[in-house]
Amino acid sequence: MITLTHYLVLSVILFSIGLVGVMRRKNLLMLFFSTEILLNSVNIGFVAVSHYYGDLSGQLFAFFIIAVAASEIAVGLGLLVLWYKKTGSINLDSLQMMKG
Amino acid sequence: MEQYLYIALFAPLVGSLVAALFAQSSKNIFTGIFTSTLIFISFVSSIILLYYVNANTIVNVEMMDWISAGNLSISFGFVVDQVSVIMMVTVTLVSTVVHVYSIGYMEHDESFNRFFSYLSAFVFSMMILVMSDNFLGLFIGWEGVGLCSWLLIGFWYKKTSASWAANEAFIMNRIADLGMLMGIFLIYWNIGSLQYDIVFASIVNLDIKIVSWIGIFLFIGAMGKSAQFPLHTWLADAMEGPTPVSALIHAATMVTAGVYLIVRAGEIYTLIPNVGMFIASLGAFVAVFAASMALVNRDLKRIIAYSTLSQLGYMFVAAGLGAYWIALFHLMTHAFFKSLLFLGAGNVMHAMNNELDIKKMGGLYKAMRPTAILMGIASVALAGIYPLAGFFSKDKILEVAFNDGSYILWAALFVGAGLTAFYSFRLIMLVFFGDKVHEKFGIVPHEAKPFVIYALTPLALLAIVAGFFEHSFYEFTTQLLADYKFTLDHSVVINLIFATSAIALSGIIFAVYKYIRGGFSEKIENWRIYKLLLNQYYIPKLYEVCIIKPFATLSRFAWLNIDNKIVDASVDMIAKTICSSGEKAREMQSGNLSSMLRWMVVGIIVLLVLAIFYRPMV
Amino acid sequence: MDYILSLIIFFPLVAGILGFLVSQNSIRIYGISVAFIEFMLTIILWIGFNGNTDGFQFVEHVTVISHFGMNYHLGVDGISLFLVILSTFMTMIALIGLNIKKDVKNLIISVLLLEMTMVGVFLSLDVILFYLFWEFSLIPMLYIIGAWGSDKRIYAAIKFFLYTFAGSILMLVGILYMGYLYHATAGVWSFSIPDWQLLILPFNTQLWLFGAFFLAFAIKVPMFPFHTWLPYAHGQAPTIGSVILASVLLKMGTYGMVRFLLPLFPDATIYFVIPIAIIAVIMVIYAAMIAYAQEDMKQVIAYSSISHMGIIILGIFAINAEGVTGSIFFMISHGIVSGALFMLVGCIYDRRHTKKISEFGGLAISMPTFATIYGVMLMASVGLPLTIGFVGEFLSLIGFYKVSWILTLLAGTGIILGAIYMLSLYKRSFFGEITNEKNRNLKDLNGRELAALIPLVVLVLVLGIYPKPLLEPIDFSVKKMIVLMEKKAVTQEAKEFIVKVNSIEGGL
Amino acid sequence: MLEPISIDFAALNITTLLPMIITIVGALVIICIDLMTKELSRSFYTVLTMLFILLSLGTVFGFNGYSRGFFDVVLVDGIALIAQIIILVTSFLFIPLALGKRRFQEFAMAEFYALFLFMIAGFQFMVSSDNFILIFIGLETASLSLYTMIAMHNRAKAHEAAIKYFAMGALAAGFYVMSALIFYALTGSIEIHQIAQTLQARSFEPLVAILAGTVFMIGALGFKLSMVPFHTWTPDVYEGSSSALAGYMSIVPKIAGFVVAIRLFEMLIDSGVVWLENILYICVVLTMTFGNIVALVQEDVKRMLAFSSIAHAGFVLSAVLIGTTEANAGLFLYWILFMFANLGAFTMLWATRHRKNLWDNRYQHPFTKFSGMIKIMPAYAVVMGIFMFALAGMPPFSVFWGKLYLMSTAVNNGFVILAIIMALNSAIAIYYYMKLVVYMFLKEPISTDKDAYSSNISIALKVIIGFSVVITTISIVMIEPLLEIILNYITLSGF
Repeated sequence: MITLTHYLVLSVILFSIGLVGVMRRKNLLMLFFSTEILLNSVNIGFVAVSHYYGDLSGQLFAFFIIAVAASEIAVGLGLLVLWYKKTGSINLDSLQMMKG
Repeated sequence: MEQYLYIALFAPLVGSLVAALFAQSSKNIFTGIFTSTLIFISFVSSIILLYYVNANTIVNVEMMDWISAGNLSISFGFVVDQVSVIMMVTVTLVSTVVHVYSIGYMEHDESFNRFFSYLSAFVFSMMILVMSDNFLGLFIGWEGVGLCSWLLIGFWYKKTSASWAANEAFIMNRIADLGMLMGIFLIYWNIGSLQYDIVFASIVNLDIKIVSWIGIFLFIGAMGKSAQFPLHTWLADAMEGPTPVSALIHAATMVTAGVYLIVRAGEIYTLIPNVGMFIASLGAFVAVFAASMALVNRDLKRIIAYSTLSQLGYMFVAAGLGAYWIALFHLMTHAFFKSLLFLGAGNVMHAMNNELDIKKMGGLYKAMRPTAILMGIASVALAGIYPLAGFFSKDKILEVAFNDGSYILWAALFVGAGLTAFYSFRLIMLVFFGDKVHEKFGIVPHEAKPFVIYALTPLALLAIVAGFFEHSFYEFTTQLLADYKFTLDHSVVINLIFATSAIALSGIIFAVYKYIRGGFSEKIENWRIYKLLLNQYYIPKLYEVCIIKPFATLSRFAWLNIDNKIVDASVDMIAKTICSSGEKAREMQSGNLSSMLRWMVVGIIVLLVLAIFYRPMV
Repeated sequence: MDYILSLIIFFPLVAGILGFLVSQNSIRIYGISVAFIEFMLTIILWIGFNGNTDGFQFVEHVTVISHFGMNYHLGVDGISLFLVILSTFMTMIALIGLNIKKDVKNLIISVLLLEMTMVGVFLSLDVILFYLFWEFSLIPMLYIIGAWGSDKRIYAAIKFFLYTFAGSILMLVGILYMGYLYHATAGVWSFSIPDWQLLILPFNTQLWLFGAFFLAFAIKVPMFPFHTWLPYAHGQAPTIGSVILASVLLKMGTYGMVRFLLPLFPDATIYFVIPIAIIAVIMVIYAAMIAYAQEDMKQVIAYSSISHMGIIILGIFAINAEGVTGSIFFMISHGIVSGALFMLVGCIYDRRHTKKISEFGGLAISMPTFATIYGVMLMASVGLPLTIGFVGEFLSLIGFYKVSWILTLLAGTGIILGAIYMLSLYKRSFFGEITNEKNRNLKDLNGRELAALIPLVVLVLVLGIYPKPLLEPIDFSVKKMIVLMEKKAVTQEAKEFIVKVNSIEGGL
Repeated sequence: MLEPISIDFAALNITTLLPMIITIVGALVIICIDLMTKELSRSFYTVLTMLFILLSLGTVFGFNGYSRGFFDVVLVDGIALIAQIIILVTSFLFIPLALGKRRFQEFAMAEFYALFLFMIAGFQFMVSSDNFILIFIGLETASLSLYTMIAMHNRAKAHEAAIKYFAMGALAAGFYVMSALIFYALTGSIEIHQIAQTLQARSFEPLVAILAGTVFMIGALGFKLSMVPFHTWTPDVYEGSSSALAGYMSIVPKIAGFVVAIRLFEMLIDSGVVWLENILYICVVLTMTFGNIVALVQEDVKRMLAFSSIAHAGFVLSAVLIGTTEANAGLFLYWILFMFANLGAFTMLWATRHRKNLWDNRYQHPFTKFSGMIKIMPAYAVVMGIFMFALAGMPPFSVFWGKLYLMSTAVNNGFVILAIIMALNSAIAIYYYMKLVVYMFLKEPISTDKDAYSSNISIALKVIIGFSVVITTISIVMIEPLLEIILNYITLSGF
């Protein structure tokens, strides 16, 4: 029997994977993927909790997150393209003009 | 009558200010004459006041308020009573003579006008000192004469030694002044007033301990001004000033201010005989101590300065033992003969082109007979030979010591009398008689101008006859001052007089005998005691090594090491620590996106950990 | 006369802003004129001042932030009156003596702004307003030191600014806490000093608040060991900066002590009398010794200021009318004397572009008038009777004598040490033969310098001989304050202390 | 389960949405106009934007008091109103900066203005809701617009800044939704007031889970408020974006963040979650101190201002910690006063913007650039000096009063130690502001070319600068009415 706990654990595991990805990935694209994993892990949680409570607002939230994630990635990819055109690299370490 | 008081007081000030107007212009004989005239006017007023006081009218005026705060209220008040009028007459008389003398003495000096301005300012300060009717007014004069003394010792400011001596005098006096201030504070907080009459009226009600402290503090003040041991070194160095200054300030008037203070505060000291005994003992010690240094010194003015020091010791013995009128009497007679001696020495100096070493003089009698006679009179008076003034006053002091039963003091003074006679005549002999050593140096001595000599005659006259006024002086002053009761038998007194006269005479005769035959052999100069005396018991050296040098070193140390390296550096260190921690914290801002993201995650994790493990009391 | 205090505060501000319109070549006279008018305004204030009335006079009161109890509240009493006059007077004198050509317009405008803040500090009765002027005064001074100073001017300016700012920021917390306490007790917000003076605080609270206020004032004064900014500031500042700094800005600290510490926290004040007096004595002796070791003429005077401020503090913490009145008078006299001394150093610096004592010697030969005025000021500085310096020093010391004779004796060594460093300075620079040929042909003081210095000399002598017109109103206000302190004191010891130090009899 | 939903239109209370609708419509209008003609100047768009902002502001003033609308997700209470007013006024004052003398390509594009209005709408939503979804939508709308606008500056640094901001923003969004999820899982609600009720009813059990939710919210809001250690983006993004936008960013996103923080954290603190209080205490102190000490060592004025804005945020965050009505009033008062000073400072930087980096390879506005400005352009130097001292909290300039009020609040509520720390931080802060003053007033100029300093100055900028100087200087008379208004609004909403 798969209970709420399982979903939540899955959600937390995915979230952690996302966090690790955010911390470790040096490729900008991969970084964006990691953030998507973050958001989607939360989605799983929301849907599961929503189902558990029989309350629709969780699912609503999930839909909004999907929408926001989509637009976010649109902006993100735009920026990535700009950067790639300018520098020919999508390595995070190339973003070090400003520091200190 | 008040107008005489004001004239006596302010005439010197007017003279000083007028002379000051010309201070920067070239020599103008007018300033000399003008100031001298004003001082003379002051003298005349003082004489008139003396006449009034003799008729038992004491003048007391409140000119205006000065300081008032809290319970304290001090005004410029002046009193002319038996003590102050004696001082006024003495001061103005000697001052007049010195002023006139100075016209001649300073005639070639480029700062002639400035000199008279200072000199008159000194007289003004001295008049305030003696005329004030309260302790703070006295303190004004006290510091005022200190200032003028500083100005006058350092008059030839181009000479480094002169300005050094001036500073030394001022600073030494300041040390003593602090003591005096403390005494004044103590009086104020116990009596609530600084007026003499109120203080003396209520001093008897105070605890004897407090009165003792008052006495001690005031005496510390007196020690500085009267150059008592251990604050005596400045007086000898003060001889750097022009000779009239030495005569007026460092012999006749200012240095006796300490004695004046003790006499004035006699009502305090009669309550505390222990302190009085201490004063007397110190006085006796200084009398011998200073006289011993005068024995070997070769500097004309310094010898006289030590002699002054020694005589001040005598006065303190009298004052300390409660014989105030005798102290005052000796103060007066001493003023006459000592200033005469100094002014004579000034003539000699002029004649010798400012040479001071008496070993380089000799045989001047021929060239400067009037001066020699005047100095001779002064020296005889100083030695205390009947019938000159010094005999009467000095002998009385020895009598007091004996009367008091302080035989040790008496013995010291007795020895001192012999030494005094010896060094006085050593000086006379070396300067005026014997070989004309100065010829070796190509100096042609010449006598001073006649008016200078004439100016000195009043002093000479007084040095001779002043002693005969002893009785009227006694009658006059004891109207105010406590009487001193002699309990000695007449025969004892006679014996004492003979003894004293004998030792004085033998001192003179020994000196004449010895120096007529060329003096002591050179060998004596290698004696340890001679060196000790010549170096003033190494006391200036001691001060130099133990106080002046360490003070300078400590000051530099405090500045460079404490202030700069500790206090300031610790302030800077705080700033630097903050800045360097900024530099450290800045490393967090690596600009690398990965590490920035990591910081965020780390932040979350740390907070999560805290959420689990940190449980404050809810 | 109703708004004269506002007029006095804001006239320099308006004049300063309008000063931007005045052309460079007329600005000096403009500055002097403004300062003169301002000085005259304060003289009118003095004439209108009633020396025998309780409390503050010419009070103005406008609510500014009612939620917060902040008011535009001005007033003057005997304690502040003469400090205001001193401020305007010294500003005028400093402007007369001004000898800077570079960017003089900016300088004069800054000085006028500074004048506003100084006057504002002394006239404010609202603590927030006081704090406002107190802090704002740093800005023009920063500019004056930093822009017209000598080589290390920027370091000095920053140090001055940061140090004093850091000190006073804690006072702000204290002020706010005090406001909170007042609110908690009285139920209304108020930051007005007369209101606060009526507030009785428990002893422990007093201790903390005392600390917060004291630190700010101690840094401003500056007290040992917070004094190190001062030598730098003085050493680097232009003459006008040093003059104003020494004569007025330092007095803000001691004024604060009299105005705040004593009446607001009587018990804490009395609790701290001895420790503070010990610091003050250290200041007197230590600063005097360091002054003796200095090689720079200006630094000698800077350290001498510290030494003298020690005696002022001693007088304040005597808590008797003699001491407090004396210390207020000493503030004024020190303002005049140190201002004059800095100005004199400025005169020689203008001629020789050095302040090193070893460069001088024999100046009395080439510049006799200069030497004379210097001598007068020197004597005033060492506290010779009949000069202005004596009255305050004497009263401060006599006041503290009642508290502790031994500390007074130690502080009294200041008069000896003062003579030592001042006379040795004078000897080294003025006496002796001319050793440095550059000093041979120096011009004596010119008309401008004399115009600035002669009034100071006259004041030094006149107020030394007749200080009564100043002492009387000061004494009146101080006595009132001490009565208030005694009423307010919560501990028995404090009450007894106040009674003891204010009564004759029993000493040592 | 599926029933026809019938909603009374009046019950929707659509007027609560009016201010946002106006800005959104404005944005759409601008896009439409752009579709029709490409020849309109930036001044047209700027003024049009200003007009829409004014309209929106007008409708905001129409509200007075607490009202809910649009399925009860929109909450227009006092702090929402005051925050909206601040957002709109700030926007109104910042958008004219587009009218500098020099032409920057982003201002030539109509999209910029549309994005600007969208962003405003996003922030408006964010502040006027206590629903996690709507807050999220508002946050993301605003942020996405902002990322784009930063990137539109079209310099390598701007791109870098945008990417950094974006990546971190995405992570923060993840934190935000995670926090929402946790609270949702705990209470079954995504409305803050309901969450509060439920939690209180359960007396905050299980605490660990609640704290975990709070932690993620601290992360998400901390990012917006640039709270240590979530602040790392701030200096880089400020440096990369144009001064005009940087200045804007230092005000508006933060006020939106503060409003959410007030709604959530104060609820928790008031309910006695001591943990949060302590953690916030630490964060406040850390943020203030870190911002200040790193600002000390900056070489560039803009970066220095970035760090200083971190410190200011930390300072103001203390109001959330204290949590009384007075404190909240202090927060808004401070922020309004800070806004004027900051507006002035960034506008000054904007005005001195030169095409080339004349003074330093990397920085546009190194301190050395301003050396001796008093000699070259005295009025500029004085004005800049006023802004610096205002930011430093020097009386009598604007921020001082905010600082005074906040510190007083801290003292009044028993946070004396906090007040002392705030005071000490002010003492540190004065140094770096003064550093610029020192450069301007005390150092010798390195070039006397006036144009180098005024290449971007225009009438519009002058007006803005003049306006902020006046407000900054005479703020003492504004405190009373401002406080009156703020307190009025805050007491309306019961915070």
